[in-house]
Amino acid sequence: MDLTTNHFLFVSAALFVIGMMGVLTRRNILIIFMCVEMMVAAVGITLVAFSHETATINGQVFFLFALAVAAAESAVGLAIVVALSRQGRAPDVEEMQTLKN
Amino acid sequence: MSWELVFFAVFSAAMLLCGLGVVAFENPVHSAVALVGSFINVAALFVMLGAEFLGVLQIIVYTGAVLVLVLFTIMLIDPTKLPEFYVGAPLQRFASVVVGAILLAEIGVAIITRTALEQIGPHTEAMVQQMGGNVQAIGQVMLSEYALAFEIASLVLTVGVVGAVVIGLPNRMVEPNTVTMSLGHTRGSSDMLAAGPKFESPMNIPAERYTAPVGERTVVMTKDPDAYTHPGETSK
Amino acid sequence: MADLLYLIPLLPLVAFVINILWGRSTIRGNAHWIAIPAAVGSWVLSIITFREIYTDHHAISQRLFTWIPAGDFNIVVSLYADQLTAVMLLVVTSIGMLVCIYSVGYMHGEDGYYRFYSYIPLFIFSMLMLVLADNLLTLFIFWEAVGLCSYLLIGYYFRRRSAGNAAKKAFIVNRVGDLAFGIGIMLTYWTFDSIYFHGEDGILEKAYHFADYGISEGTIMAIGILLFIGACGKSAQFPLHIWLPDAMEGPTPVSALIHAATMVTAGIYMSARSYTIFIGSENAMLFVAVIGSITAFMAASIALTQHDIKKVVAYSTVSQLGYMAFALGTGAWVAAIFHLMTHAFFKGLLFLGSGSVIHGMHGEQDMRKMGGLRKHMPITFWTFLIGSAANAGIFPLAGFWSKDEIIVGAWVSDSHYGKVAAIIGLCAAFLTALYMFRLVFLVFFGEERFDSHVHPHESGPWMAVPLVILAVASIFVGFVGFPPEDGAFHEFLHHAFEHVHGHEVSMTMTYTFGIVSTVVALSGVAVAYITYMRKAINTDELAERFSGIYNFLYNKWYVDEFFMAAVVNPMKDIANFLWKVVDVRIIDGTVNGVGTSIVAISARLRRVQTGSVANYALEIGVGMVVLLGVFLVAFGNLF
Amino acid sequence: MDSFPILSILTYVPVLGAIAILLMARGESKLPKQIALAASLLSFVLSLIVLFRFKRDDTFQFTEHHVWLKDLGVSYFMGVDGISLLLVVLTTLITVIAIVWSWDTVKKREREYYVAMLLLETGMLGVFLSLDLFIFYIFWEVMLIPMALLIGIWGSQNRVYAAIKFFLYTLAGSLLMLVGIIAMYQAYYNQTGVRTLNILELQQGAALGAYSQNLQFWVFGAFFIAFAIKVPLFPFHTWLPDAHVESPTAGSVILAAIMLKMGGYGLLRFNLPLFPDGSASWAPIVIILSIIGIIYGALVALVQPDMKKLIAYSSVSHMGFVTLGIFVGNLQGLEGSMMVMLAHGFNTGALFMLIGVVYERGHTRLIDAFGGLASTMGKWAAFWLVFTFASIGLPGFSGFIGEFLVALGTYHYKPFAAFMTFTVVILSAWYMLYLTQRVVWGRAWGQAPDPADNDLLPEEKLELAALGSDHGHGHDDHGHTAHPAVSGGDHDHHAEDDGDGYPTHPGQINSSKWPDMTMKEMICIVPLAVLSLAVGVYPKPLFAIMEPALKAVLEGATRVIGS
Repeated sequence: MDLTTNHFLFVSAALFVIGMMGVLTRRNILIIFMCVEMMVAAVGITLVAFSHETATINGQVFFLFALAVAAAESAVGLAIVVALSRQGRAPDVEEMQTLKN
Repeated sequence: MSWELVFFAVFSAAMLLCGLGVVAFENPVHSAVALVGSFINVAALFVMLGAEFLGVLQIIVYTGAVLVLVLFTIMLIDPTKLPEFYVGAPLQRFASVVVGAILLAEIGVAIITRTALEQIGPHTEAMVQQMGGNVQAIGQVMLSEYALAFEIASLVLTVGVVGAVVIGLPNRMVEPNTVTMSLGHTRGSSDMLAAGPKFESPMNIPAERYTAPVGERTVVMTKDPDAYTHPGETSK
Repeated sequence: MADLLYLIPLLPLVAFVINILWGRSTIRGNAHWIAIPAAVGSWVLSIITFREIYTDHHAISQRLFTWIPAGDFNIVVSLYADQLTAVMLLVVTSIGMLVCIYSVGYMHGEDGYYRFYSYIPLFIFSMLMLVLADNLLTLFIFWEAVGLCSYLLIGYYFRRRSAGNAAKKAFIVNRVGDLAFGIGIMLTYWTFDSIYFHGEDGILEKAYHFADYGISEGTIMAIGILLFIGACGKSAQFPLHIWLPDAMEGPTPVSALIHAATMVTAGIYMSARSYTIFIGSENAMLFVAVIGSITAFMAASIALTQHDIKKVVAYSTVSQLGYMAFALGTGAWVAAIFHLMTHAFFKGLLFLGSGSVIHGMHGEQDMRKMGGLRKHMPITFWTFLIGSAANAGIFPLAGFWSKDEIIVGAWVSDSHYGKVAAIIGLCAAFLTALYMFRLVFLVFFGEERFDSHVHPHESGPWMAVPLVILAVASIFVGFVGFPPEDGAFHEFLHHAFEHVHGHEVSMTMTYTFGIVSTVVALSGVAVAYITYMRKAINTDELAERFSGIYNFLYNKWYVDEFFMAAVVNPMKDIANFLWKVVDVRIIDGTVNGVGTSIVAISARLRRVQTGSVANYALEIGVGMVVLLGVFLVAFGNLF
Repeated sequence: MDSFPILSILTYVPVLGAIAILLMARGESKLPKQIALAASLLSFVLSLIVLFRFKRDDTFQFTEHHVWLKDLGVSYFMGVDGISLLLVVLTTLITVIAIVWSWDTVKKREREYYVAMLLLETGMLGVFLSLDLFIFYIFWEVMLIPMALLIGIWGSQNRVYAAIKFFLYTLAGSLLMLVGIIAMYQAYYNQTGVRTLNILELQQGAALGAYSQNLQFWVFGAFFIAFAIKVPLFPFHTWLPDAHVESPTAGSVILAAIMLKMGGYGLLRFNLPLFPDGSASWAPIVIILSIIGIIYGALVALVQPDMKKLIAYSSVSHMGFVTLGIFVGNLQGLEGSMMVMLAHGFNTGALFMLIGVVYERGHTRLIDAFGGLASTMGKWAAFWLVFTFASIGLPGFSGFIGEFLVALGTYHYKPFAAFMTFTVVILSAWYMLYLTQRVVWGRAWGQAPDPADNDLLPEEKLELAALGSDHGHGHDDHGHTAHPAVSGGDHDHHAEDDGDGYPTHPGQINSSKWPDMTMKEMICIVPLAVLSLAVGVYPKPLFAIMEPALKAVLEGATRVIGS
């Protein structure tokens, strides 16, 4: 049995779902944050795997962009957490319900 | 069974285990450390796929930069205010597990039933070599074919950084027990004026700011239309 | 002359345009100096035209312009004058001219004087175009246009609610006829591929030989009946006559011109113009005859009980129009037109005369408040007497000749109904004499019943001269039809009815009927004399004893009430139902219901917004699962 | 001249005007209306140039064709034929009139008002001129927004409801149309492998049978509902009374005179040529709905208490003739519906303006509030009568020709249908004359009852008795017309009391001091009156323009319907 793209895809799917479970079940914003990063990494694996499969470089480039955006996003997200903590509020998703109704 | 497969199994197992750790650890610091582990393994998988540059980048950006940032953030948070472990509603947890399982199954089915392209394997080798390595290949593509996207990405990054700085800045220093009201705003001004000392006309205020004590509070009147705090929400 | 035919209608049109544009601001009280020359000019030109047709025995036509070129439906407005038209031209322009002159005295100082002298030329123009039309649609246009003038003139005193209502009623009732007329025109077009009267392809030829063109008799009958229903509206035939008595709200000269002499005869003219259609179908003829005789009798009976002088004359008009209609229906085409002509003169005279009475009585129209006016207004009296006698059909005045001819014509016609019609005609003739002389005796004889402050006076020359002219005409115009069925008038007019095969009427029959109708008319006069002069019969007592009949007659056979209850009110109820229930509740309710139900659904869906990020993320997850599932199911091997 | 893009210019001149207003006009100034008038006039003049240079055949002329999105088959394609030309000229003319009308009546947010007006004009012109479904659809939607704003901002009391109703109704229809457009686009592609939205090519496809019967049926339905709402055809008409009643006068005029025509235009331009089979299967439904609409609108108009609503329902009735004429499948019907569209544009537009005149003086539209206006506003009453009779369909005015031709065409289709249709000659006379009787005729405010009136109410008789006998049977020479106050307010003996007199019926408002038509009002009304009369008397030029185009449309469609 050779190593095929599908192997990578399965692994990436697993990582993605693990990350998703974290996002869905944890209350700590920071953890959710990390889980999102994990999901991004999972997608990255898929992209690179396909890039490898099709013998093109585009998938890698895409992931590079994803990385850049993820970095920006994490910077902003963490800043929000800091701002929250400065207001004396917990980084708890259940406390933030201003979108309700 | 080739060595490749063995390495793959080891890396991916470690990656998934660390991932599970991220989700499962109660302490955010532990989660962060697990994330580092996971990402290192992801980087390893990248290298296996012939994307050395991305692997390196993964480690530099995530483990080197982002995670340090996360850890700093964790340190900034008041540990007594850490939330509960899981979300409250049991239905949410249950549904999440079900959705996750189904999604995994669906992706699995999709991967199995996909009509795979013929070439599976590191075929980029030759091309990459020709270009003088993976880094060079990416660089070449990114600065030619994807030049515009590249510029946009850098803009996004810049904006993100600026945004982070703005959000992270401490609030403006506001005197406690002070109500700021703008003359540009209509709401609030009449009742505040009725309660406080009579001004000739609010529009005739000579200075940029006019401060007057009203009961226990201080009313600051300014011509800045955006400066306004509601009486009920005096800054602490 | 052929090239100048257009001038006949053009002159009044010009007068109208001048008066309507500048009458209010500059011309004002001099408006008649625009209208009268135009009317006189038309009259002169009409006489010239008549002479030309009379001497040359052929029709004149003049093409004006293409009006509607819609594919095959190509309508050219052109003028066509044959013998029938020539007679009508003379009638219209003569009466029109005399009314214009008369109105100078009658309408003097009225508010909106210029309006009167704009509408009257407009009417004359429209009526002339109507009789000059060479196809059904152009005829229809001016048919409607005279209706418009009638509307405007009935509503001349627009501050009176009754005038406005009468005008409205006249227009709407006419429109009922127009509906049938319009449908008739469409049927004509799709049947004959033409709506032109004359020529090889004209409807007159085609209708006469309808079988050769594969047209069924039923179609011909349908066209005939539809056209005649149209004529019923305009010519006030039962049951569409209800507008004409109300139309007396207009100034009296208008009643004389439009509602007695000309416009109301348009229906008769139109039926006569399209006579071959009627010839083609016995049933259509029968329909016309029955309606005509009913009208003649009904209106005469109603006229007996009315107190308003103009109402009596108006019902008399309806009755005489009925005569004309049953003359048409029994195939006495020439007689119908002959009666149309004589009637125009004596009925115009009667209306102008009653206008003179009303004028002299300061607006009083109730005959119970008149009496003994003979001394106060002699010219009016004598002329009115002549008109009444003519109307009653007393030898040798105009009405005698024409009415007698109609009755003879009905008697000898092929139709089985002809004899019935002739007898009804004789009955109506008796009633005519009765109500006409009832009017004369009540108004001009007996004691003076008017208030002391009313001082009746004779009218001035503007009004008197036309009365005298018309009286002279009423005496002599009948002789053109002598001897019956063979007179100069027949000689002239039968060219217009070339497909009519006349009946041989023996001299015996002519004399017999002449004597019978004279006796009938004189007995009517005698009864009127006994009742109203000698007071041998107490009319009030009579009315009380036969109160059922009296009320039936006095209330005009309850036709108005019937229409109100059977048509107008139900229509309004339906309209209200459609508006308040169908429109507002059902349709708009559905539309608004869609809106409110969306709002209601949204109010429920709002609860999905829990505000919890985890829930939102879960929803995204569910969406992803579903989408992926759909892709897998639908596209099987998407990847 | 062929290369000169006159159509685009006349379409976009108003937009340029709107931009100019936005850039140049600041604060209180007359500039917005001046610019608006100039732009609309320029557009009008250009449309007249097109009218006079138009060759009377069935081709599209002054065409401009630029490929826009090549892969999608979208092009910028404009052109006129006999059908659209007349509507374009009508549009530019009515817009000029509407802008003149707004000169002194619109007082709030003038700048925005004229911008909306000009954008509306561009939208409408674009709809009539575009020959590519893509830009057609864009213009169709563009036109919607300014109209909704006109109603919603410058309307009367219940304006927001009316604006939203108008907007949603029309939008619902146009979304269906979008679905139809896409379906047809796809079907054409499937058949020919060419992606195009060019109407002419799609028509050729229709002629070659590119669309299946089933597809035609459904796509026809989608288009039809969009246009039926716009026309509006029963039962999609309920937005119309609200929109008319609430919108400002100029808005009502544009709505009645132009926007309603788009439905008819759309049916003529798209439904009939593109889906001959669909037309054949839908024709009975459309005809039945049209006839219901004709009678229904007339009947409902009969009982309206509000003048504008009455006219609005009469529009439903008149526009029923348009849809009816289009689907009876003969030339008379088609030409009739074109004539009805034009005539309705003149007549109903003018009637709305005339109602606007009294509305601006009395601030009410209730019929009961008026009475005897012929005494106080003579010119107004004269014009009112002219347009009343034009609207009734009196021959000699524009209304008759169209309605008669449609009925004639319908007779060929089914005699009974023509009979039902033609009953409207009675009903229209009834409701319009009823309205006239109550508003124009009768006693005016402060006039004493006329003793010669036979329909006096009991209280009026008492009133008259109280006035004394000298007014009852006057001593003047014209006693038979003894109405003491006939000559208006100056001889009115009540004028001595307080100068106002008294109302002649409950709910009446005082109209005795109202000025007659002003100069501006005359400028707006007179052209319409002249046109209405001219078209009624000598419509031949119009027939010459539209007949070739309509024949072409008919040839495509009758292959199926006529048989």
